[in-house]
Amino acid sequence: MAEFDYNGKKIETDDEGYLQNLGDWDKGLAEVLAKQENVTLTEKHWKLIEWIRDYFQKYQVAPAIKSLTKEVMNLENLPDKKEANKFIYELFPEGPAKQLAKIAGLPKPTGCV
Amino acid sequence: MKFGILIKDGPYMHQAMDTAYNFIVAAMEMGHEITGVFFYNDGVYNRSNALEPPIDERNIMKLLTDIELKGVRLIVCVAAGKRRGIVNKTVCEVNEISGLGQLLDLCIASDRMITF
Amino acid sequence: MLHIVKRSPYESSALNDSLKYIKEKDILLLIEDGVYSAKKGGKFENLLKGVLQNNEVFCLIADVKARGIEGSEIIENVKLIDYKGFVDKVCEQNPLMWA
Amino acid sequence: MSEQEKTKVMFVCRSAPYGNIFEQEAIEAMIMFGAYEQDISVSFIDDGVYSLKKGQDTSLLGKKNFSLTYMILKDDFEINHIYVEKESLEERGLNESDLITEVEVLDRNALREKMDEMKAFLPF
Repeated sequence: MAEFDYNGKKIETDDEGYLQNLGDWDKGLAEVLAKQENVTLTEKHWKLIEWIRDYFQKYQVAPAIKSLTKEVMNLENLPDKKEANKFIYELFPEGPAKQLAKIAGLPKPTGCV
Repeated sequence: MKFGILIKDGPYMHQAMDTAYNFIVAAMEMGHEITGVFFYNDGVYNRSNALEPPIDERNIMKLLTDIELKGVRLIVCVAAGKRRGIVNKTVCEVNEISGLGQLLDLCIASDRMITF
Repeated sequence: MLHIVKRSPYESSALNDSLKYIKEKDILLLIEDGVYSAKKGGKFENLLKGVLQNNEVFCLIADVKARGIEGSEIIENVKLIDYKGFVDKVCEQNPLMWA
Repeated sequence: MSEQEKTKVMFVCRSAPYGNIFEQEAIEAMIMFGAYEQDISVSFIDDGVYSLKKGQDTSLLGKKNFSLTYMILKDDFEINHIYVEKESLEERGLNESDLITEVEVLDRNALREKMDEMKAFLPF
């Protein structure tokens, strides 16, 4: 468990930096979480953050990597999965499960796969 | 034959673990192979290292350790275990804590999959 | 298919639910509280007799004995088996547990 | 992997949601299984059909609404078939239009034929 102050509020995360209370998330906090991951958020990051949050809200689970790849192919007009994966890892070098989910304020992937 | 076993109930609310144990022992005596026992749902409680029943009661921890020593893989689902507090610190020694993929692997590797 | 029923028919619909799926040559195996279905004079005697017309029915002897049911109290033609018999039945047919 | 080499596994869901954990942990298993490129099907019979009912709102329970996840099980998580038993729906005064997602409604006999093809069942 770790703690830090954000806008006068105590934010709790687990040892890996995932939010403990998903309700804490807002865009400003996403910037803070991104900084902890050494990721500088651009418009491209935000598109994926919004998409994954929307998906989680709608279906109650985080998307499969496959769905994320498909979405990226659509959003960025990329020809194939390989290009999409490259794109995702350029934005989130340590992987979407780790960094995108964390910054977007989703729970830590259960690690079953 | 190769049997895969799925245990979904805890050690006390239901008889499932007892039936499964007797089934496993009988199958092994008959020369069949147990590909693995996967603990899911409340089944993960069977592998808590904090169980301490009175000494004149059947001790599921001991019984399972006996079959483990005979080479049977006992696999605790990591997600179901975490939810219920059955994690590295609280699970019996030499246990495998692993993902649900292992359950599917048991389905693939076994001639028969049986749920208790 | 091997249909295994482990709940008492008096508290659960598992027996009835399994019988909706029973086909010729399938086996019905009663274990744990499921063995109460096979007691003579009980509410489910006729239902089980109907099943016995087309299917074999087995009862796990350990569960029958534990519950104070004598062999003579078990519906005719329902066969008692031990855990090794249980293992044999699972070898014969693909099991589905009706809990 | 060819279709013949794939292992056919069927989740047999007979529990209504929320009264116990079976539905929730069954879904978690389904989601994981999809990634392994086997032939996975899910069948809803008996009270299991309630899991698919439209309009579930768990906000007052304070729990997650897993019925929403069924909408993407096939497309996003590679579950090959979702079957619902027709008789169980009818007994409960439900029909296909009451369900949250598109499924294959089969009568008992047809579902039993599917079961005969399975290598393994996972009852929940």
